[in-house]
Amino acid sequence: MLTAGEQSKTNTWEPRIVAFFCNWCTYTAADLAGVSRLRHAPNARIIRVMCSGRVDPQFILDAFSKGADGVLLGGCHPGDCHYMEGNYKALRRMRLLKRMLKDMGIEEHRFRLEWISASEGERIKTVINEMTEQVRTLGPLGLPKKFEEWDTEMEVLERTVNGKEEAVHA
Amino acid sequence: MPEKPKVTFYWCASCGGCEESVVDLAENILDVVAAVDIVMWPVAMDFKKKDVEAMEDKSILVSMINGAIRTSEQEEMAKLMRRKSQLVIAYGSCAHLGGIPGLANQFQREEILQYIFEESPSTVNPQKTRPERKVMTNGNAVTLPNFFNVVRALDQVIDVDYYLPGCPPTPKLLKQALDALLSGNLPEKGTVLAPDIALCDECPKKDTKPSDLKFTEFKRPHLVQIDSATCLLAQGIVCMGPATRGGCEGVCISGNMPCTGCFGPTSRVKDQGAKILSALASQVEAKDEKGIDATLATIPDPVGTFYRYGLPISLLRRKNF
Amino acid sequence: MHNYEQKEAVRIGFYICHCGHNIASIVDVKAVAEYVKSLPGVVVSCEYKYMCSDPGQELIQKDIHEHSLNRIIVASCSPLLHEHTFRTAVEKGGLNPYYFQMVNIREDVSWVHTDAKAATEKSKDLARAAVQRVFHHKALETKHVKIHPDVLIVGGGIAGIHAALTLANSGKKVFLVERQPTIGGHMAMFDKTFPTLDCAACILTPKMSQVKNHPNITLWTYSEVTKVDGYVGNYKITIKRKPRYINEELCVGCMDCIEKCVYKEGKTPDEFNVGLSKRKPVYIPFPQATPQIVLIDPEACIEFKSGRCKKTCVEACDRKAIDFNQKEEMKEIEVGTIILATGYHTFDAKRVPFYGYGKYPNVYTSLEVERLVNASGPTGGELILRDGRHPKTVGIIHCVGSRDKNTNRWCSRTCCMYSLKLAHLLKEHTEAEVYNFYIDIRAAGKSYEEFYDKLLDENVHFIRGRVAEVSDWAVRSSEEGKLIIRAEDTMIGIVRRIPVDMVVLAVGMEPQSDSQDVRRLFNISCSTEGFFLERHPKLAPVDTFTDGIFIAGACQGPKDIPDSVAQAGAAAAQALTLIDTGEIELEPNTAFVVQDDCSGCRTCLTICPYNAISRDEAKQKAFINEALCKGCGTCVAACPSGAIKQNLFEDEMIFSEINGLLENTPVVCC
Amino acid sequence: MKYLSYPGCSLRSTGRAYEESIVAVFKALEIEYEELKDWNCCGATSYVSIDETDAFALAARNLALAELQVAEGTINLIAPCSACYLVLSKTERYLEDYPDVRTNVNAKLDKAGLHYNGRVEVRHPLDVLVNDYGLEKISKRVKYPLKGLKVASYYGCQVVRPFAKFDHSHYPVTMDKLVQALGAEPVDWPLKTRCCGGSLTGTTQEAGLRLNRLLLKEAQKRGADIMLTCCPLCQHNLECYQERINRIYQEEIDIPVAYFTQLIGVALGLSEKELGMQRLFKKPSLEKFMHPKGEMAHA
Repeated sequence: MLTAGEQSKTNTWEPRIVAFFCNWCTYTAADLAGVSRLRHAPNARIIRVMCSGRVDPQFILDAFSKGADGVLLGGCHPGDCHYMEGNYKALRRMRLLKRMLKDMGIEEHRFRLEWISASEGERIKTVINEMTEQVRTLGPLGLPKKFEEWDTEMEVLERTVNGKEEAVHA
Repeated sequence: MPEKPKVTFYWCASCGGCEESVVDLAENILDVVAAVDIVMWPVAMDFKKKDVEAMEDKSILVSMINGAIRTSEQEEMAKLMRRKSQLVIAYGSCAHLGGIPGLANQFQREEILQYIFEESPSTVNPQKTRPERKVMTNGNAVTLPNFFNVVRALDQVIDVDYYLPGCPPTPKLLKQALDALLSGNLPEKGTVLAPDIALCDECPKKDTKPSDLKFTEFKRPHLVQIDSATCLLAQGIVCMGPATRGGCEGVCISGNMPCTGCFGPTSRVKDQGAKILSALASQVEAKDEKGIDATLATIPDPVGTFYRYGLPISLLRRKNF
Repeated sequence: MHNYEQKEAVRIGFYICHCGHNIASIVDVKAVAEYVKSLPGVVVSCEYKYMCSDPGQELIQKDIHEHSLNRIIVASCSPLLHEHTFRTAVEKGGLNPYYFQMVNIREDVSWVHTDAKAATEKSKDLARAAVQRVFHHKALETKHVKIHPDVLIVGGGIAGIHAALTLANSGKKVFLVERQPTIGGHMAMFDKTFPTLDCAACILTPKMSQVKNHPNITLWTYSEVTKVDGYVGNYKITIKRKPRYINEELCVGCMDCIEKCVYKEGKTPDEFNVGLSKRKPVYIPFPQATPQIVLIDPEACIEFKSGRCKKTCVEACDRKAIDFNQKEEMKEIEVGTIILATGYHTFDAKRVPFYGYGKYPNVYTSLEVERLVNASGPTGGELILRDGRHPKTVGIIHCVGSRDKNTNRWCSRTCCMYSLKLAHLLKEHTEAEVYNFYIDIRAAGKSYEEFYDKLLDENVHFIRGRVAEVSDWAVRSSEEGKLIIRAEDTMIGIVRRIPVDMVVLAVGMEPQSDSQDVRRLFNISCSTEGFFLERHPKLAPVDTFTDGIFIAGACQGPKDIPDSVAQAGAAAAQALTLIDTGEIELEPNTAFVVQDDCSGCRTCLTICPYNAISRDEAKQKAFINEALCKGCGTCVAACPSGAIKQNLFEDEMIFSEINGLLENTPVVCC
Repeated sequence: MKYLSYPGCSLRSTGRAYEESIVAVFKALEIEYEELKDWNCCGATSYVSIDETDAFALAARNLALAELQVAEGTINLIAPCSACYLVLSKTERYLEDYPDVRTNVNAKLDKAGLHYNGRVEVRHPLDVLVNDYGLEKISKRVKYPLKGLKVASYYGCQVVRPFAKFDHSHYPVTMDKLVQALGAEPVDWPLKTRCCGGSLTGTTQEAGLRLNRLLLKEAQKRGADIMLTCCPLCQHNLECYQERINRIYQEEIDIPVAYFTQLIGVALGLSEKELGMQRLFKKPSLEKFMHPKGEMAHA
């Protein structure tokens, strides 16, 4: 059987989404989705944190750099944070991060912040399905592969640019 | 008389400031010259590539390479120096983090060439002439190196033993580094040769920062009258000090300018920009999306602000096209 | 406590659970176990039918000894369900419980995916993430906090009363806070109770006076909780005591002031009689109100409105209990546990306009009828309609604001039974013909079905069908002057028009209108419809997700009196368990500053919601008070130089989880 | 906001007074709109029972044309006839909710070089006037408040069922509030949304008239001076068969039935001709209720 990464090599690419869910609302909602057997796309992998406020923007960038095609962050609705204000901190950070991601050429739909309360199992299904489809439309982000290419630019350039220019001057 | 240890200084994509910083050792440079044998220093001495090629591998004690890598020549030379040296030090922000040249990672190679040779305000080039990579003069072929699409820090090209941070490194840190090298009293490989604590620790304005700081607006240093006695963040000016390694002794801050992050992050941080983003955004006063956006809109260029020196070594490394 | 050196080689035991067929029918557990075996650091990797069973736990303990394991991973259900179970098992096996990590492949995988191959791959990814994560796990000490033995109960309806008495009788100090001027709640308003037809007042008022007189109960009525600080075992509560303008110490409830009020007749709708009668500005909600103390309504009192009243009430009171200058008072108390019994709200019948409530005077809600048939009600128990008539025919419409997609989807559980009860009482009071319009009769309770049978014998009519409308549209002369109930009789398949004199709307039960505010105040959750959310629908029905806070009665969902009382007892028992244990274990997931790394930039100081971070002025560095830290980790995410760490959620742990999830081919970690 | 209008067949035949009064009132209130170019029959309620996909395609052609006519943004398409309103609303909703319906319909539209992207929102003029334009503004523009006029508002079934887009599905009040804004007095009656007989008056007339009669009789019994409708078929049914009903059932029904837009026009002081009043069989005599605003102040 193939791992997700190997699948991408065999051309049956499936979006890979890393989801950071807060323990109290969104992770509980995912549990509820499970208990209610709300079937959804198998493309998201959840990392549980205590609060959306724990999510360091580094985690999101790191996930992209390690090969995630999308990153989902789920927290309690504004005003409902188990830790009073953690989700507001997440919101502030993610508003700026979203802008920065845009400047860095990461498409908008690859990163999503969602407020999902413990009772919204249905929302888990909707959001994961929606995001999987959006990311599927965008195609792979594939940063690890790009890093490899960037690091071997010299060889590539020597082959292509030089070859072409020499052809022109010949 | 035993042979003196061989040392080289080499420059890649850089401004020359790092070379200046060596001279800034002032009278101490005489001790250095007395203690070592400089076998390559393009900015100051007439050695050629073939001289280095002729040396035995690992015959150089240490090569101090400054500048980022953005051309094939730089990559080639870096690899050559690596082969010939026992130790390589990434010297200055560009070699350490990618530096100012690394900001080019927000653009494509062709965009840059087009701007430089056709569009920049100081260019008059109606024929849109571009330099040729290979020209024959007097029967000799003169070639230009390849210009990369991606700017890289030194350790993304070759193995690096130590990092001397700063734009440029301070004479004090250089002196400490040289002393350590010559005495053989070396830290663990991969160490950044500066304190592993953020700049605020040694900031002269440290005591004036309030403990309940909230941002409603960020100000740009050239647009406000800066109070020289007070923490710049307290005045609403984006200062990278909290997310930047100390060791510079706050020279910019003392000059009333905010830290722009040239020493890079501490060892515990993977991405300096993401960290300062997180710290600053966390302290925004507004709670609603609109208010938050309004405050954050006063940082007009997050990438250029938070990754002024570190874009190539950031987690995303460059803009994705 | 914080062990930075990882000298010992990491030896991981990985166990994947079949959970019967729950997991194994979708996830190829063998393949996952086989795959994990190949990962670095893994010494044991196996599958088992039920990991949470005793043999499953013993398997882990045996392997810890035989293979010198120092990290344990179980891939099974949600950590919210069994993390504690496995940590305990690991600890019994001689290992620090925090070397354990759980992988959720049931709620997050097998129960929500249908593609076996994709589910298996996802399970492998999640397992690999855990394997990489546990390399960074550290031995931690479990924190214990002492439980303050006093209890706060919010809400003085039957649930709050029962919980208060249960706890007080077992020797615990209880603070009972009620928003209304009296305890008793909805039950005090009811006439008789189903199915036994006990008089509600007769069984409730003795309990109310027990509350008042119990030495262990501090009763604060006309009061509201305004602030909740602290955490399980150590809550600090601020309570606002609204001014009654009556000195409670002096008032004996003689009610002379009411009689002597300048108003000869009441002008303000009487809350206790749901507006069916009027009360004076100085009043007592009902004769058996507890405490037996009057109060003044400043909205209605002339003295408050103009300052020019003759104040005959003051003259009438020989104990000088009336105090127009009384101010609102704030009380601060410390308790260890809290029981919320804030009750429910009846559905607003005006939201179903085609039933004519508020338009036709003879359309009543069930709660109004409770008062109307009550001997101490506005008419002394005589059934006089708003237009002065006595009804000869009555229609009772079930499920108003229940089982209806347009209003509330849930069944309110009590309406069928109280409608039967009201049908009986109406018949008893008026000998009217009574029609019940129902969807289903839900008489699931001890002696409930028998009560339904009794009503059938009493010749009450039952028409199965949802009522389309109540109108005054008379088509035949026999319908003139009547309210016409139009409904499909689904038993015979025709639309019927039944003219009646009185319509009773069996309104459903809703969350209190401020339930969202209350839940925020106490930091608990609500389920979709707005009732308070229990920790587990079956196994923890009175617990909440916030330790030390329990829920009882209809605030958790529609309930009748016996169920509310049972739940109140359960909540009291849960509180007692905590109090008698004396302390509770807390997750050691607090954050701490590595002071050598801290630059003293103060970023963290500004953002901690609990003021747990302070500045060590001597060292000029931040310091986290572990007792105040709740472990949200927002300071860790904000620390710009990475000088703060959170136990159980260190950066390295999360980075390695990310790496593990996304890594194509396993590499050696660390 | 600018609107597109879809008159539909009725407004060009039996319901001309409806269109004329809409045009006059919109003009007087300065509500901008333009007619949908090249519109076709909505298919009414009958086509859908023959071939659902074809029926949707027929209606959807109008939606696609609207998108062609207005380049971007949400398009508010006004459909005054209840049947048109329902059919277009249903089409809009089904195309939104069911991807397979959307695919099939677009495949058919494709043959005509059309495509529907989901930008149209179908609106009823009653909704537009009350909820977009606003009652307060209408009140301000009223020149002749209709004091003392008792009005039975009749909504019929299709504007609020099954899609209760702007009012309660069983107990709508929009038109009643409008009537109040015009200075008149709404008659509260429970038959606001009961069937008028629909097309039964043309097919099984006995059944149609029976339903019709209930409405007329009750409105009259409750003292209404006039019935208002918002649908051309309802208006036709209620107005045209009163004599026949009186003959068959020995009733004494005599009540004018007008379009709600006509009553707005009267209150705004528009001419009878502009409002198509002459097209009504039973011309309501409203003069005695029309009190110029100044007079009211003195009264």
